[in-house]
Amino acid sequence: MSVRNLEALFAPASVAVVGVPERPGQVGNVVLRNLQQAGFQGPLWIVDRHASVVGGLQAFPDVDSLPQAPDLAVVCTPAAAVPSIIEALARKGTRAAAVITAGLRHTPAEQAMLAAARPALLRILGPNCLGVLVPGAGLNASFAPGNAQPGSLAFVTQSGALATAMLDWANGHGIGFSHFVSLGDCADVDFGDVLDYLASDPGTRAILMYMEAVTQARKFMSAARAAARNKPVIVVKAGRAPEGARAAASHTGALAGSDAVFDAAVRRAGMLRVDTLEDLFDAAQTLAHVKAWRGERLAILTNGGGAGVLAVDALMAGRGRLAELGPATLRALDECLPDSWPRANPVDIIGDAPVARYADALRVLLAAPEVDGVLFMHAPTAIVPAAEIAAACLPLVRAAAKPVLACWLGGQVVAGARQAFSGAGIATYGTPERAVAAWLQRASYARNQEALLQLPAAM
Amino acid sequence: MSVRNLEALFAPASVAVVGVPERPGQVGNVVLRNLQQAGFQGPLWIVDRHASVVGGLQAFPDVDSLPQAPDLAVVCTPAAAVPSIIEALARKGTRAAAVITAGLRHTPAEQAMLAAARPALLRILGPNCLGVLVPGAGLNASFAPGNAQPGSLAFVTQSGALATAMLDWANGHGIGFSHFVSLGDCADVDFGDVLDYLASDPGTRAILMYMEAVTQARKFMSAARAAARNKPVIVVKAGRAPEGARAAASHTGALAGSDAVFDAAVRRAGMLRVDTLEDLFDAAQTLAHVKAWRGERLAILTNGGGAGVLAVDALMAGRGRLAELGPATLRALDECLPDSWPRANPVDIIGDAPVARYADALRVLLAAPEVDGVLFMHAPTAIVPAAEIAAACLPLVRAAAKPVLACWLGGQVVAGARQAFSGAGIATYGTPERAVAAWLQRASYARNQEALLQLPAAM
Amino acid sequence: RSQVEALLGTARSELRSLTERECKRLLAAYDIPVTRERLCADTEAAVAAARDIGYPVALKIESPDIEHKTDAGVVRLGLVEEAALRQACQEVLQTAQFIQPPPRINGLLVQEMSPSGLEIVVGARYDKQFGSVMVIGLGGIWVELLNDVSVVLPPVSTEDAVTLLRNLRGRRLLDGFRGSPSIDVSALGSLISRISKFIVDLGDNFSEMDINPIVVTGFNAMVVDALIVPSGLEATSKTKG
Amino acid sequence: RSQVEALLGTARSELRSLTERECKRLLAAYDIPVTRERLCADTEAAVAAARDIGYPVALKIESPDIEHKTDAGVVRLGLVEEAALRQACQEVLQTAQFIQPPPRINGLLVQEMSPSGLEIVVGARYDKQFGSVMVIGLGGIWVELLNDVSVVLPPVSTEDAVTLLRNLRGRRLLDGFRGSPSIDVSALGSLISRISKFIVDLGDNFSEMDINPIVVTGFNAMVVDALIVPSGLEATSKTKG
Ligand SMILES: CC(C)(COP(=O)(O)OP(=O)(O)OC[C@H]1O[C@@H](n2cnc3c(N)ncnc32)[C@H](O)[C@@H]1OP(=O)(O)O)[C@@H](O)C(=O)NCCC(=O)NCCS
Ligand SMILES: CC(C)(COP(=O)(O)OP(=O)(O)OC[C@H]1O[C@@H](n2cnc3c(N)ncnc32)[C@H](O)[C@@H]1OP(=O)(O)O)[C@@H](O)C(=O)NCCC(=O)NCCS
Ligand SMILES: [Ca+2]
Ligand SMILES: [Ca+2]
Repeated sequence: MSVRNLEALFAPASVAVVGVPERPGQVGNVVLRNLQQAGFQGPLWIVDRHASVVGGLQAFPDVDSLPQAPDLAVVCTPAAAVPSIIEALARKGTRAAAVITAGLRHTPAEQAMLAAARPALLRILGPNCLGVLVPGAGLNASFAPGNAQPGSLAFVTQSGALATAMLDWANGHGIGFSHFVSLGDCADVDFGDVLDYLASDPGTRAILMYMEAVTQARKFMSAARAAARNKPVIVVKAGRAPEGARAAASHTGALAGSDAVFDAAVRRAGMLRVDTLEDLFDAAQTLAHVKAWRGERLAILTNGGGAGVLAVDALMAGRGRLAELGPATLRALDECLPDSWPRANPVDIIGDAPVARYADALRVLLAAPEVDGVLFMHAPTAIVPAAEIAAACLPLVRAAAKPVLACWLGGQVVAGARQAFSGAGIATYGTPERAVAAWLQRASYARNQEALLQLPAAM
Repeated sequence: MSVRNLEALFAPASVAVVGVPERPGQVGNVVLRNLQQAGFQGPLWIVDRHASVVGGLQAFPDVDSLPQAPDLAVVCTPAAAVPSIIEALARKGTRAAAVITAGLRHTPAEQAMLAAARPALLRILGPNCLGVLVPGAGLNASFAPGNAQPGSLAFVTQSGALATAMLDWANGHGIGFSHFVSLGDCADVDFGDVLDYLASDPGTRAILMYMEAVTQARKFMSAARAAARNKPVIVVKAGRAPEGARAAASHTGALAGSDAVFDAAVRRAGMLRVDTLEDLFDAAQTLAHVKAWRGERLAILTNGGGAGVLAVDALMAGRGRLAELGPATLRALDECLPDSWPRANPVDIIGDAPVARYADALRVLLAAPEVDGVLFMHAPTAIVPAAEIAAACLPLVRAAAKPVLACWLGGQVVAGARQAFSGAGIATYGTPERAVAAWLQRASYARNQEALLQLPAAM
Repeated sequence: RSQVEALLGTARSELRSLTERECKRLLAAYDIPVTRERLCADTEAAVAAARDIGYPVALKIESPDIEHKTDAGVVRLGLVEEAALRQACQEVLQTAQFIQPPPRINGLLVQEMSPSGLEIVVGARYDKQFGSVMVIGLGGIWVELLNDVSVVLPPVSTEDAVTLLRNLRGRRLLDGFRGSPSIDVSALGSLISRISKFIVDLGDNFSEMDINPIVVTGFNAMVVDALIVPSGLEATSKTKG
Repeated sequence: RSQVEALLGTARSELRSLTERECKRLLAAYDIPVTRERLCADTEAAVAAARDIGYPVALKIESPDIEHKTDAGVVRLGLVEEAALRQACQEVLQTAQFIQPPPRINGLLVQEMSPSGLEIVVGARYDKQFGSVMVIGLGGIWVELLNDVSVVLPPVSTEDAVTLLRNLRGRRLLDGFRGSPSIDVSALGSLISRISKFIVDLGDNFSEMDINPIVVTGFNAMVVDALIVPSGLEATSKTKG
């Protein structure tokens, strides 16, 4: 149905919660508290048939009694009451409702709800959803057990259960969101709509999605293509395995399309598909940080052969490409490395490397035309503090025309170096495998983007 | 050469450091400080040709002047001096030396060093190693930038660079070690020797190895078989990819054997091979925590369909087996689950599950004969605090005859539940994928162990 | 395009798939090389056709009602001379008589024998969600046992098609394996690109399409068999004979 | 065992691999079914042998100096009657004369033709680090193009061998594919287990062994060709003809 009235959902001027039990922990009560604690600035009303006072607010007995139409209503009543509430909201002039209530899917009540919403173009998020969070706007219209931090990633999910887990996990990892949207049953608002909206939102740097079943594939595809032209769109889609698809079917009530077709669609739309929720955030980091893509040939710089071997193993397992160093590059490296260096990629600068050796070798690789990108790895030694290495190399990495990924192996000892790099916008990983996985994702994203750009925009 | 004199390496009564510069940060200086800070109880001497005072100790000018033979000597002098120092140590009666010095491989000095050690059966760790840590004995005879925490895992590595990174990482994750051994060039002490020693060490619950090249394969195999009969032996071997093998070869100076042959050897010896260093510790957890193995058929209990689908995807991708629930089990689950449950494995107990529903469903699955193990998953909801669910289910899991793996999705909100489970010795993971990977590892380990037990012990 | 729609419309109204010959006629219009062949009313006409086409030939019954001709026993391959052809005509006509329910028979299809070579399969189906979906793979066990295919939304450029071929597990076959000559991969890519345009033009008029095999020998490629099922009808199986 | 060592010792001293026939004799001693065959001095003896073995037969030159017989052009398969056999004898003897340097020729090997069936390959090599290593796979492209093999240290039990077969990517071939009959997998497993014991008994006396193919049809399995390279010698290539 397009982005119509979605601004009421994502940037409401006023909010009402409908169905607010007094007992803390019940859904409507949690939603109210979340709204209050997140510091929503506009008018906030509550509606409940018991005219109780909750969270310092006096409940209105019904929607009709509200002093004004709320932009957004969060509906937390039992299923039977939902259609009439939506009808009253539509009549009042509300433009969006997040329906938390479960159990409406494929019921006459669902149809009645949609029928009541349609004439007024009232948009419905859910039912059966966690709600929506827009931390930058102080909006937490959800019953999540906590708030989100502001940030520039949008996360859109079909699974409410995973939504809560993701939010909690992201908070622990300091990851913030521009929008955090739980779609639930997708009775009205679906991936296509939200993609359309987020594509042109300047506060959203990348769009991450967790999908279980595709609804309205055409609309989704054209929204995805448009969004992917503007910013990275990364998707985890459950149901890779045939058995997984079956489980998704019984969960979402939708027959999952063939997984290979979905893969093809992702490629065609210039999105990136990854396998796990952790990959989703790694990918967001990689796609956002890394410089303009030049090609797949990766050079690996390491102070320990072991880490180099692990990186190469991972690169080969993913059918990636190791740069073959040319004679000029080898000669240049001979100048700055001890005689015992292996004269091949990975470039092992040897465990006793002083700061200058890191910088010199890095400079050579950044200048080498046969190298498209560099994986910079360091394992802690007692010889030189990691922070000094980071300080010496950071200016080079920043000034480089080609992408550099960093892998600071270890924990406390390299925390400062890691911080310095990621703070400067360099994609930084904890293990060789994760860094290589990110490079492979980047390569596959580049291929998909290329395919997208070849396509006429209208298709 | 067997375990002869290895107790002098791992449980020395006295230690000397040879080559101790005054300047902090230089290798011998760091080793001395590590020994002092770790609280080694026995006599500690230093030897240096400059009769300096370092760390409060007066240096002896040479080995001969030492008041007594140290059990263990840590040699940190330049390469040229190593053979004569070893000769002096051997003469004095020292039984083990950790030679940190690099650059000896394939040199006449290496041969001279070994020749000097042999008559006295002085064992040499390294050269080109980080040293050895036995935290339970207050021994940190290494130049690692920090100490290890005591624990029951032994970690043996060929790569010094990764050793430092692992140690740092493990410290950050609260993982402790019984022994932390950097083998370096394996001129004398190698994997076979250390396996022999650790196999019968009661303080070591599992042995983790990072290998780059196999040396003395026969000895290694018989040690591995013997060790794997006693406790889990888990190995990461770099060089899976042909290109990786090449990098390993140029790093270690040894031609890596064919990777598939190594795989076959691991299976034959009843060990477990994993792909990454992170997997190594996950596997150690899994193999240590999980109850007696019954078979591969996994039941998945989840309060969110999404997590269930992700788990099934991972299980199918790894060619694992999903338990097929029989009619009796389905009927028993019907009794305790809402009508809308999908009546299949994964058992989705639905997002609004109260505490009792978790416990009831878990009870049914633990009793089902067609289920060999259970993956218990929970994504946070606002309905019930995770801690209450953990409290209700923990007694069931503890009493269960079959293995249960837990996956508490999220971060802060489930930290207490996660803590309660892992504290009680239940294998606990942060994502469905990791939990399933652990189950698959467990299955493959069980197969390897079975193969081992079929073999006559002598083979 | 209009030809495509017309033919598929007719077939749909007759509740049948396109015959092999109809498919090839459509493909030929897209510059896609197909086997030379001629529909013949009787044995004499078949003999004459074989003389024009040149031995060896293949012989098939053409019937809108027989989708799996090899299974039905109405295909004879590698007929090297007239006598063999005459006998084959007799046999297939007789076999066809015993099929129940009695199929409509358009005649005898006499067909150029393709040389043996690398077999490529290009399939497509119309997905309710994503529209036309194209599948590219190597024939025989590669497709049937190993599911060694690339799936893509058409159209694809020649370059894309080459990449898709190179992504197959059996990709080494493209470069000649065990003495067989390597093939002209970019010519094959261009052929696949043309097929992809054909699939786009099919629009939503079809439910399944199966070009199996395309036989590739060195610099030549030729469609040997093809099947198109109009929309609204389901193919009884994905393979055909 | 002593027979094994003696034969390999002889071969090593002569700087050659075991001939196909020698390999099969050793295998037969382990209850491993091999093709019936007879070494013949001349064409007449070959004709007599073929009469005993029964047509069709295969004909090969036996020479300790020709490892790749098919490549050398001294193999003829599927000879259905005496005339064909006679002609084949002439041809291979003539071809052998042109090989440089002139190979020693033991005679003409007349051999039972195996029926066509599923081809299994069992190989082994003596690894300097881990000792005997055994490789089990499906013949043809499966081994050569897909590296679809299980690697294991011998010996293996029948049960293990079945598991290893079932782990192959082409495992569906074991259950009959496209109309070919399914095979007796546990009988095959037992055969492979016996081969594994043979490999163990080879000890460090060999460097490479290649049983390729074992042809399996329904309930029968038969070693059709085999090669063993004594230790100290390297096979010129891993496949042989
Ligand atoms: C929506 C839901 C949470 C309601 O459950 P509940 O809070 O136990 O239900 P209640 O019966 O207490 O109703 C909630 C409140 O709405 C009020 N209410 C009911 N009908 C009403 C109406 N027509 N107008 C106003 N208020 C109404 C009730 O009075 C009650 O408040 P009270 O406690 O002050 O009486 C529940 O039906 C549900 O769907 N749960 C699942 C939610 C979920 O998992 N969503 C997906 C997450 S991913
Ligand atoms: C061993 C190594 C660290 C020595 O480097 P260094 O400390 O810079 O070398 P120095 O020349 O300063 O020698 C160290 C000390 O040994 C002393 N020394 C040298 N020969 C000696 C001898 N025969 N007896 C006693 N002391 C001796 C020196 O006097 C010096 O102490 P000082 O500073 O008081 O003079 C270095 O050669 C090396 O191998 N580095 C790599 C280590 C490594 O990476 N190992 C693998 C890790 S995984
Ligand atoms: Ca209530
Ligand atoms: Ca010094």
